[in-house]
Amino acid sequence: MTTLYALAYLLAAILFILGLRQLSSPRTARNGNYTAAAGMVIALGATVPQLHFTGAGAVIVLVGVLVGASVGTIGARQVKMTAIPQMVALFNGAGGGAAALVAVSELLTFGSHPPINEALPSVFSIVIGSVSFAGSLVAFAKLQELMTGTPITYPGQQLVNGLIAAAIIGFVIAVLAIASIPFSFLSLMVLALILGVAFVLPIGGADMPVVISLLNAFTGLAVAASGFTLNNFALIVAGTLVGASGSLLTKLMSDAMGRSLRNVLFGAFGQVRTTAGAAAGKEGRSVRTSSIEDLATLLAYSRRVIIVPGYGLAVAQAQHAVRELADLLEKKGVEVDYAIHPVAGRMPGHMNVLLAEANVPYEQLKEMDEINDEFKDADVVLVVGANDVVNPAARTSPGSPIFGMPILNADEAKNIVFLKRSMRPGFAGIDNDLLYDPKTIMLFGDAKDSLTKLVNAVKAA
Amino acid sequence: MTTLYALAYLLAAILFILGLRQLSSPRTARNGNYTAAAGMVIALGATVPQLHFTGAGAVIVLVGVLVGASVGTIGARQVKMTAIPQMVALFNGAGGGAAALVAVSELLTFGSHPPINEALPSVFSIVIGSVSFAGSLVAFAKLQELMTGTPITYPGQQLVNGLIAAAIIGFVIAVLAIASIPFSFLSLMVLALILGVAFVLPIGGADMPVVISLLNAFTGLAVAASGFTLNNFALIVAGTLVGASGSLLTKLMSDAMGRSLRNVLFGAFGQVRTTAGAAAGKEGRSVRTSSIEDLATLLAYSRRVIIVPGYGLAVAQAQHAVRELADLLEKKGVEVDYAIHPVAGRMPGHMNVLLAEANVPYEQLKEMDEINDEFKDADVVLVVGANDVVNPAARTSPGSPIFGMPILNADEAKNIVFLKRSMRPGFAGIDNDLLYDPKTIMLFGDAKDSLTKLVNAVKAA
Amino acid sequence: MTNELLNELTFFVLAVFVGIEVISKVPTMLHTPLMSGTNAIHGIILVGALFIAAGANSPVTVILGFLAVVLATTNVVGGFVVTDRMLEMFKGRQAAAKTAETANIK
Amino acid sequence: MTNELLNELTFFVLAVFVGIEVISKVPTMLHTPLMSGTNAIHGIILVGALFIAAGANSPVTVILGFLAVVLATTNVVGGFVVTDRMLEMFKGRQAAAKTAETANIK
Ligand SMILES: NC(=O)c1ccc[n+]([C@@H]2O[C@H](COP(=O)([O-])OP(=O)(O)OC[C@H]3O[C@@H](n4cnc5c(N)ncnc54)[C@H](OP(=O)(O)O)[C@@H]3O)[C@@H](O)[C@H]2O)c1
Ligand SMILES: NC(=O)c1ccc[n+]([C@@H]2O[C@H](COP(=O)([O-])OP(=O)(O)OC[C@H]3O[C@@H](n4cnc5c(N)ncnc54)[C@H](OP(=O)(O)O)[C@@H]3O)[C@@H](O)[C@H]2O)c1
Repeated sequence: MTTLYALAYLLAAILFILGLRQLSSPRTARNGNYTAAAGMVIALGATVPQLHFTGAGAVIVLVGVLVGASVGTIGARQVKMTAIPQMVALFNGAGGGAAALVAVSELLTFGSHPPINEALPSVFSIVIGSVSFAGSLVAFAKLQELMTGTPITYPGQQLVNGLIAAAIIGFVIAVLAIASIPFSFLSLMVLALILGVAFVLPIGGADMPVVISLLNAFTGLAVAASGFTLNNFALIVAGTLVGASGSLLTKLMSDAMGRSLRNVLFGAFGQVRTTAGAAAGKEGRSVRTSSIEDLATLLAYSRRVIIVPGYGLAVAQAQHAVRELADLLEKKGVEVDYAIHPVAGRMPGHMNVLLAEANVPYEQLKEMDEINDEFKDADVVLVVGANDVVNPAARTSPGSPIFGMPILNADEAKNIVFLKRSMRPGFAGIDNDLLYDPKTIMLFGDAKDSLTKLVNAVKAA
Repeated sequence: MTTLYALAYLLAAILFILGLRQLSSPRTARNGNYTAAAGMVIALGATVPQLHFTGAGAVIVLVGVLVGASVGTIGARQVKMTAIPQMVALFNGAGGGAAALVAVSELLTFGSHPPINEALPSVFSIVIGSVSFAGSLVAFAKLQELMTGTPITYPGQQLVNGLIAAAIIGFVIAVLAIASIPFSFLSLMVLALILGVAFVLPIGGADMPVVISLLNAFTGLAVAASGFTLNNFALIVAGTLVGASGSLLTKLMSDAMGRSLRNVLFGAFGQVRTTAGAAAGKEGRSVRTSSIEDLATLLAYSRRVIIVPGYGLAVAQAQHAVRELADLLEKKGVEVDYAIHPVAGRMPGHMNVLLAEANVPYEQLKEMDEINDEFKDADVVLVVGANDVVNPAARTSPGSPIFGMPILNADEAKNIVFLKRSMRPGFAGIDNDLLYDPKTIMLFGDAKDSLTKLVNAVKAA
Repeated sequence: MTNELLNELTFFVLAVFVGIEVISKVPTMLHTPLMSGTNAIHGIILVGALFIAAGANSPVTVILGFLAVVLATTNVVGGFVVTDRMLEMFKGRQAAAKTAETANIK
Repeated sequence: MTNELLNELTFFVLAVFVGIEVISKVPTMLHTPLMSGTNAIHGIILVGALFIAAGANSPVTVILGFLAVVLATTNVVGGFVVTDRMLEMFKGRQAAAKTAETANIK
């Protein structure tokens, strides 16, 4: 019988690996998720017959699963596409919390002098799981705008964080070397929760996807550690897979943004953001605006229009409005394409998902490499709530934080139209000279409003 | 102590994996080989203290290691670069043979009714190891031209091979289910040796690299199986790594040649090679030749020359002569590049290795994708012992065996010069229309002779 | 070191390599779904939570067990469902493209 | 199925994935050195051959053991040396390129 369970866990691990492989390619990604889910069903199916229920145990398992499944399903189904990162953060935090609680329960059963090979992974799981839990909640709060998205820093912050970490190490030693008593490992948990909060507070809201990915890897490692405590193969392998792949993914994500992971996590310390200063310094320069009607005429009589969607489009939920405008223009014989920058928006693939949701046909979505040579032939580039991804400073100003990042060549088009609310810079906090370009027309206002007005004006044109 | 050995084996496995990773990238490949070798040293170092020597045992281990190490070192050091595939075949066969012998020894110690979980991997190892041993020897013989390189087929061959396979299955069942006696498993070994020979005979000499790669994967699996018998972690993981990566590599190799693995292994059955017919059909057409002096003038007064090396260059050992000619032309102000087709020669990377050996500077070697657009600007393309890799039929004749294979655009150059011995086709056995092109000049003769003559003529020009 | 621990260590090491290699060539577009998918996989902690909760026999373990099961189940179920929703969009895209093609043929 | 066999099976499965993933993006140019390098790695069968040969106590096992040790050692030593020779060429190439550069600077 145990052999059967072990084989089931092995099968589950194989399915997880195959699922991950499929998830790495667009064509098979959705199947990959099913494959992994099948692995999960098998692992759980092999677990249930191994359980010895107490009366209370049966009740809490039943109720717990029902509650968890409902919360998970409803949360996952209701969430808006733009809010997916914070939803993932919540789910990830839940996993981290569960890992910490499992480890606490295990330590309770071991008595005050557990063997080191059980106690060590347990305290690891408590610390890492709790950091992941608390950190994920802060990430959620930042993204959901329950709190400010700007980095929260204060003098002496690094010292405070250092002290928390030192206290954690002290308690770890206490549990392992002196006595594993509830006071010690509960203190450990509380301190780790505080550390989790302190870790994420100084990181800006826009960097949250990277942080969530890192915490995701943390949870994986905590789960693997629980596997060592429980001597459970499935937990070890699945947790390690997530820990390893999640770490690499975190690196790939910060690479895609043209930044180092170090800079993402600790950039707020000792570095003054230049947002305000840079924006102020250029106040003297003038920009060109235009009436909605003139813009509509320009668009309607163009041969070729390229739309560059960015973070502001997501915020304004303007994807359907932008599609309406594009459809209208196409009916008038204008050739319309969307140029998707790899890190447009606030999470990788953000724009692809949003535009797909708005049913924009696949062929109209062009990756950066594919379309960058075509901007020079475009009559109008319509930049909707994007900024950094078209900032020529990435090519021209070696001092700029985004220098070296490949950008969309919007500046090569005959006309550039920006739909944004103000002259404020984008995520990178640096001014964009393209806004002041003689070829550029600004249309201030919320992206969705502006687009709706444009649609009406084009209809009239 | 056993823990220490186990950790050493684990470390060895990690080093093997890291070594393989490094081997997959040109920059780190050589270090990768050292990394893997370090893993081997650690695994062997952890093995020696575990051995319990009998008197005879000590002697044969000492002598055996000395003999093997000498043979291996001398063989590996003396072999010419062109002969590397057959050398690898020999070493691979040695590994397969060793795996089979280890399995036979194990079966001898188990008595006539071994537990199935020991006997099954043993017989697997005997069969696969022996096939690999015998098959590698045949591959060696074919490549070393100890026997004909053309596929050896006869009527009823598939039936005979089927019968051998059936007999093997019969003996496997006998060993596992009836009695594990020396007669049975020695018969098994003999039959597997015969199967190995029969398997490789009908495969053409030019396909040997793929076959060797496949047999390499076989040996890996045989070693892994021995690991199951001996309950040795290092053997299981290292063998499996080779088995898995080798299988994929085999597929990648046949892909690079534009053929399916099935076609490589079983293509000779039921398929008539069209070599003779095709060559004969075009006899009426005329080709252009020229004097050495005229050719030398053409080359010396060109602005740009591209050299396309192929299998014939390897056979003629003309790499140094070709370099001499190129250096001479460069001194005269001609821009010279080498265009390397991925499957030029008879093993992947063949041309790179040969030209590197002749000290051709790195920047002059251009991969196909890099140089294909530049042929149209070349005054002369010098095709040295190559044929299929410049055959336009790959682009134009849907019926051709190489149709769809990407080729070098030599036909776009202003002049094309072929250095080969005759009008005979290349490896694919199909005629090359480019030989009859009005822009083409044929210089018949051994590549090295022709080049030496050209060098002298260019010096005089 | 026990034999068991050794084996577990080995599983860990091999899984690290598998995890890293499998991811090493994923396009940016898929970063978010991949993060979400792996997030669902570590919901396997539910297996551990079930062992704890099923055997709960004191008020403390009942509370711990209950919370662990709720959190872990949320992780698993929510993780897979939200990943599927994201990937549905991608599929929808290709389906949309197909519909568009069929429309063109008419 | 014994516990030991189960663990071995697991090692096998994980190693299959590692083996496949590690190779999946190797350039054509390196196919031959890679084949040769993996060929050297399966020379680990020498570990098995040593166990057999060291304990040899009959004419048959002496012969089998001796042959196995000779063959396996040839595989290991020859495999690594020939791979290194091949890769030396590649390195030589870059070194040659460097020398050429230095020469240009003069
Ligand atoms: N995709 C990822 O994975 C990822 C992850 C983290 C960070 N990032 C970073 O995010 C940036 C992405 O560039 P991006 O060009 O997409 O965005 P961006 O540079 O952040 O610019 C977005 C612009 O949208 C405007 N906006 C905001 N709300 C709006 C609304 N309701 N209506 C109209 N406009 C609105 C803002 O200007 P106003 O305030 O004037 O309206 C802002 O300038 C890059 O710097 C990238 O490195 C990306
Ligand atoms: N690289 C690999 O991994 C690999 C592996 C297996 C198969 N292949 C196959 O091998 C072919 C490679 O194409 P390729 O263009 O390099 O070679 P090829 O098409 O086989 O042509 C080689 C030519 O060299 C000539 N030749 C032979 N000995 C010569 C000598 N001593 N002096 C001068 N010329 C000589 C031959 O013509 P004469 O007889 O008239 O002299 C022959 O036409 C492809 O079809 C490929 O699929 C490649």
